[in-house]
Amino acid sequence: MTLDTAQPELIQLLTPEGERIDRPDYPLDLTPDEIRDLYRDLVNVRRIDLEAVALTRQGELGIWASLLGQEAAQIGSGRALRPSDMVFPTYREHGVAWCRQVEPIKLLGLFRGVNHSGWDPAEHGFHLYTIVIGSQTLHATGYAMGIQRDGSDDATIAYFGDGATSQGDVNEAFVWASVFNTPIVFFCQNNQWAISEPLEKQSRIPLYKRAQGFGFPGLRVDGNDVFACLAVTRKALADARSGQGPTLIEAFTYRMGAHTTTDDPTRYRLDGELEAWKLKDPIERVKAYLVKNQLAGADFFADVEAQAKQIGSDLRKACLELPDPPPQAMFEHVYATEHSLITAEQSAFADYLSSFADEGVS
Amino acid sequence: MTLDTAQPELIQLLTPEGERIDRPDYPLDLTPDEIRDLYRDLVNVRRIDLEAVALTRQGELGIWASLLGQEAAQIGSGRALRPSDMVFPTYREHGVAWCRQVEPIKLLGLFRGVNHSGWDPAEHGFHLYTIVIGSQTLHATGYAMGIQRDGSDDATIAYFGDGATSQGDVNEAFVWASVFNTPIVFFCQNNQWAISEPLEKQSRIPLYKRAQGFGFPGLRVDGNDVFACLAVTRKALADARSGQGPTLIEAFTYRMGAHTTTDDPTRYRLDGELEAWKLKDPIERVKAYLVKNQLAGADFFADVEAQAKQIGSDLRKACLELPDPPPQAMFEHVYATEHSLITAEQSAFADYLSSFADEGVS
Amino acid sequence: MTTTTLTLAKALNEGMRKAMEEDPKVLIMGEDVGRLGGVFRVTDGLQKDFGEDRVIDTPLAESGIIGTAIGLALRGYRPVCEIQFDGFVFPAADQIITQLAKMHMRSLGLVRLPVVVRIPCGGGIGAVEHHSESPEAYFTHTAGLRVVACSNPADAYSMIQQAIACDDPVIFFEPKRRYWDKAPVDRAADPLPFDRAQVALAGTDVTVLAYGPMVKTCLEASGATDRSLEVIDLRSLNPLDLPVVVDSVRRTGRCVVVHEAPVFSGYGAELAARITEACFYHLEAPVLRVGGYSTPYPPSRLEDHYLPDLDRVLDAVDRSMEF
Amino acid sequence: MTTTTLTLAKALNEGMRKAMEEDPKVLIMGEDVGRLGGVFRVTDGLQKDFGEDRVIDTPLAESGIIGTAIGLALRGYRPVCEIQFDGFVFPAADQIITQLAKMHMRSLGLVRLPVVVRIPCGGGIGAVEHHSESPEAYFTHTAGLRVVACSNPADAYSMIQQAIACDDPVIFFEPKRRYWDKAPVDRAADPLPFDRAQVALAGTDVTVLAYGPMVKTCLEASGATDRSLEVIDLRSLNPLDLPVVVDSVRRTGRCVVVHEAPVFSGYGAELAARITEACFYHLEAPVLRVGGYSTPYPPSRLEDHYLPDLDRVLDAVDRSMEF
Ligand SMILES: Cc1ncc(C[n+]2csc(CCOP(=O)(O)OP(=O)(O)O)c2C)c(N)n1
Ligand SMILES: Cc1ncc(C[n+]2csc(CCOP(=O)(O)OP(=O)(O)O)c2C)c(N)n1
Ligand SMILES: [Mg+2]
Ligand SMILES: [Mg+2]
Repeated sequence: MTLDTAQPELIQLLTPEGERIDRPDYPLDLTPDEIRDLYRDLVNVRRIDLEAVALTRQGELGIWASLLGQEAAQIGSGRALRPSDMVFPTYREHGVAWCRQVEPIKLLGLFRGVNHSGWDPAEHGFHLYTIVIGSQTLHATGYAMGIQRDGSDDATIAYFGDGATSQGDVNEAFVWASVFNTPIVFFCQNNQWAISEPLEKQSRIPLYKRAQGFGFPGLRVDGNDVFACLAVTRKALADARSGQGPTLIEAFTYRMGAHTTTDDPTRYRLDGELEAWKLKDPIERVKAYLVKNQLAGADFFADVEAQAKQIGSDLRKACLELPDPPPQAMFEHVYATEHSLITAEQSAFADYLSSFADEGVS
Repeated sequence: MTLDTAQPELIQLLTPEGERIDRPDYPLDLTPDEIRDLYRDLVNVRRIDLEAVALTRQGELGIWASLLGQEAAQIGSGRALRPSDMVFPTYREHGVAWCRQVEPIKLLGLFRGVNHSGWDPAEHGFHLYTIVIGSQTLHATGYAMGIQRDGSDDATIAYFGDGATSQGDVNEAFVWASVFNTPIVFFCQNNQWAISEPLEKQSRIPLYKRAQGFGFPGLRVDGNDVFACLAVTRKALADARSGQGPTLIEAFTYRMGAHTTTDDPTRYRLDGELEAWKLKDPIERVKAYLVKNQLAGADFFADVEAQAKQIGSDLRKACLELPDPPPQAMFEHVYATEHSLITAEQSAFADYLSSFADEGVS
Repeated sequence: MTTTTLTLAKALNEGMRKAMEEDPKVLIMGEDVGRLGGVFRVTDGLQKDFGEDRVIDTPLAESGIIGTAIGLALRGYRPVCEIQFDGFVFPAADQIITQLAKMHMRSLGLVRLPVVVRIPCGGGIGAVEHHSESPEAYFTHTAGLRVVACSNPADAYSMIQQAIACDDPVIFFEPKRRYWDKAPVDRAADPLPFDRAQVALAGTDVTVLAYGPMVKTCLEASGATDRSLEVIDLRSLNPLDLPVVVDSVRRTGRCVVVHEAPVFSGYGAELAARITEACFYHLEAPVLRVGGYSTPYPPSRLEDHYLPDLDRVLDAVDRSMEF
Repeated sequence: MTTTTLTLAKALNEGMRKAMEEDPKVLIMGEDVGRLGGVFRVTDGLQKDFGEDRVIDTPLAESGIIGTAIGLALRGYRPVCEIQFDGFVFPAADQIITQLAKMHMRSLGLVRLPVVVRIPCGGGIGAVEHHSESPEAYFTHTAGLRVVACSNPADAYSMIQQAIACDDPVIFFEPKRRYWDKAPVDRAADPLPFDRAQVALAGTDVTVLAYGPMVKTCLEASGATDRSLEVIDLRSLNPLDLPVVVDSVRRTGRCVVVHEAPVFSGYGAELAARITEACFYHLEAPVLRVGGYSTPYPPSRLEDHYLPDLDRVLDAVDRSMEF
């Protein structure tokens, strides 16, 4: 893969150097406050991520899938949504979760092993993390079919990775979305790697072109450019709401960390690649823009840092306090309605546990 | 769907009226003998098909998937192959089977219920019929990966229908074929219907365009034009052999009969559609060409008819003589190697059967 | 008059129609379910009356059917999916096993997935490969799913409605070779709860357990022997109505389990294991299983040998009595 | 010296290496099996030594992996597919169940599919959802597949070679939490046939049946009780080596079956049913099953409660003795 993102098809509104580019087809008028807020978001989610990585190193989490490098793709797209929209994430969309007001601690349960998910999807318009690659794209498409039947102008957005594009389910979601013209945005974060496999193992052409084969628009956006991600996703969502059907957005970005905390990328990729991408850091360019345009000074940046630090330490504290579920929780929520087998097993388990208590007493 | 096949993208070398069209990009030089042979093929496979339909009506077959209307797509593509190529058919490729010298009677076993397949795939370069929609496309792709590893210039061709393009497996096959640049031709017979569902339920754009999304060429050929199907498939196979990877061919044709003999198309489609397609009959246009160009006269056509009739009656006779397999055949070929459970069940079954014999004696 | 004679297929059709009338969130989806009314005509006429938005002809992809049904359920709908034939449920296995079954627990109970997966099942209709499978054991082993099988028109009518009303995902098996069997259906009858077994025939010598297509076979077997068979129609496979079964086996002391699926590692194994544990001192013979052989489903000309029939059921009854 | 101490993962690695050296048709394929050597490093170094044509990093799609492996086998290759984690085998369920398992019979024996599907299985490593499943029952019920599970380095080394050499498709379960367990492996030893069970520990009171990860647990349990346990490592689940099992149960009169998968409709049910039929008059107690509960695999902080451990095995042994 080329490390040069200066590709003609790449939609960019903010260069790595912090220069604003005008794209009449993707107009974006942000107030200074809005830009500062985006910057804050980016810094905050990076901080949450760093803290989670640290917690994993210290054994407090079993594993963590880091979003490092993908902050702009997630904040840009996440901030394009409205509250009643529905997000279908993978396991790496901590930045989108932030935009959907999911408290950071709620993301940690899964990775700590205290639950399989920690938030109410309906409350946040943010569905559960999905680990089986690609399966959520069909859920998102079905949900969008429901929106159509409700006569609502909500939209859904489905996140997935470059690797996921090879799964049958993702392609079936493209078929469905196209045939039923559903209000959905397929947001593919092409972070160049699926664990150890580079993009070439999944596709020989740029991923955004996949959409052409299914008859709906696909486009590639600079995934490290929060302005571009915001503008492009807004446009795609607006199209979805107005009955123009699906769009595939390929956010061209880079997984700056390991696949997860258990992965060792030195086995399969060169340091140089990471160094090159560091020059395109999604946060630095917003900072450069703010500074160049005198929209923020040292005070602001110090304040952002302080807030992020606070969020990090709050998260750490909350994580350490996360209780293990009681053993009986295994039997809860297997079914929504009474199920005699579960009832029987649960009571046998209770008896079994209390047989140890008896031992203790006798 | 439009019934007008006069579409700019449609590759046609022979009009429904029997006019030869020149396409320098798809050169085709056939001797009169070769053309007459193609005509013979078309008539023969239609006859085989008609006989099988009749046998089904009479209860000799349980079901039959008719190729009526798709003769040109199958003969044209089938005759483009060389013996060492490998074909992966669906359940409807009786015409391709004919080209691969599979004796017609061998196709009937499956439909009569005496076996699940009746021929040796290696001997004919013609794999088993596959009923689970789309699954054979991955087998074909894997086989093509094997060809690459052998350093051979053989190629594979995978047949599937318009409906099949919605299956995850077919799209995964496109991914694999593209990434590994395998020597394969994807031959989609778009007969406009997947049982009762018209093409619009599977795709909102022409199917040949699907290939674009995966980065390899796709094209649409007049599937009722045996010349065009032959020329286009030859070209795609040549590309495959010379390392240029996969091609998707959409043969635009029409299922003139019911989906299978148990289907009732009057429930879901209009007579007018069939009537319109009858004007594009794949056999009539070759006949018109032969006549117009004085390449064949009454004798030839009478001879063709007679041969077809003979093939039909031979097939009928062979079908009536097809023996039921002995009950013990159930246990054969479950495994290639000794398997104690099968051995045990088989001998218990023998005992069970002989317990009735005892009854008879006593 | 609330009682009419209906085929099993028509009873399902009427049950779905009633559910659709009562709840606008109920949707039908699958291949050919709309204009054609399904290859078995079970959804006949529903699209005409409820429109294309509620009776959806889907693209040809089973994973897509179940995956989008999950999404529709997340939006508050109650999709009833038709898998055209038993053998075509496997492309949807991942969505059923890793998503449909687990989502409720994954969400800590916040998400409900009232999705019904209708599967015409079993053999005996002379069909080609993949059209005669009995895949119930794959689903009974999958925690989070309810698995039921109807065996007669009256149950078909009530159970499909109960399945649709249920807030858990339900795998709903329909015995395809019994689609055309007729029986009276009383629309006003109070149905048995969904998860209860039914003693289809009382008896004293041997308890015979069956479900779906084999219930009829076992009832016929009972008519062809002097032994007194107690035939239980399990109806619900997961959960299993153990009390009804145990009560019977403790009385008879003998049990034969009958299903079409291969015996090895099949659902009958669970029945045998569980019953033996619950009735150990009451059993005069081991629980015997009659089922398909451990081979792929054979070509249809052999299916009469493969499928349990009256003779094989009675043979097992004899072996049980003589054990 | 032909004996070295190896981890189970390394033993598999060496077994595959040997198979690849001996037969140029042997291929490795899967996600991340090449440069990375697999997420568990089981294929470490093989791509380096055998090249990208023989050790293939595939696109991320399990149906594609098995489907193309079938095609490669049709062309004369012997693909060894890695499914990255147990929970990700389900997207490939259709290719495994309807194609891989049935093709030999479909072809009347003309086509052989020597494909090995390696599945790291089971829990106990503190993983997130879908990474701790025990899906063996789905495959033991599928006629046409051989299903085996190794439990120790020596078996891992020989069984993977036997699986690759076998002309039938083999589902090969690897107990992921035992990957790092070490034991001596004698490369020159004559291995037990592939489909044979092994008495891992002789005993007289209770026969304990296990496979894969639970063998070690059962051996440990035996060390923690005064009862004399006969622990049998089944190794092959389909076919089952019934004679070895029956011989043991007839001697002990008691049997406990242990696996990680949910008990309901699990593989243990088949063992219980079959053993009861074969040993009815020898059994002093019903065959008891210890396994996962009938719930989705819980979050990892609860897995110690979910998984059978020494205590639960011994509890079942006690219940059996006291029955
Ligand atoms: C069906 C399935 N197969 C395999 C895996 C194991 N796995 C987890 S993440 C991953 C790579 C995903 O790559 P990509 O889609 O690019 O997303 P990224 O992790 O880069 O964000 C794999 C193979 C899985 N989770 N699900
Ligand atoms: C996986 C799967 N799902 C459903 C079916 C049932 N079925 C058989 S043929 C068919 C329609 C196929 O349409 P198409 O691919 O266009 O091929 P055609 O029959 O028109 O040649 C369906 C749905 C099947 N065989 N396999
Ligand atoms: Mg990626
Ligand atoms: Mg078609």
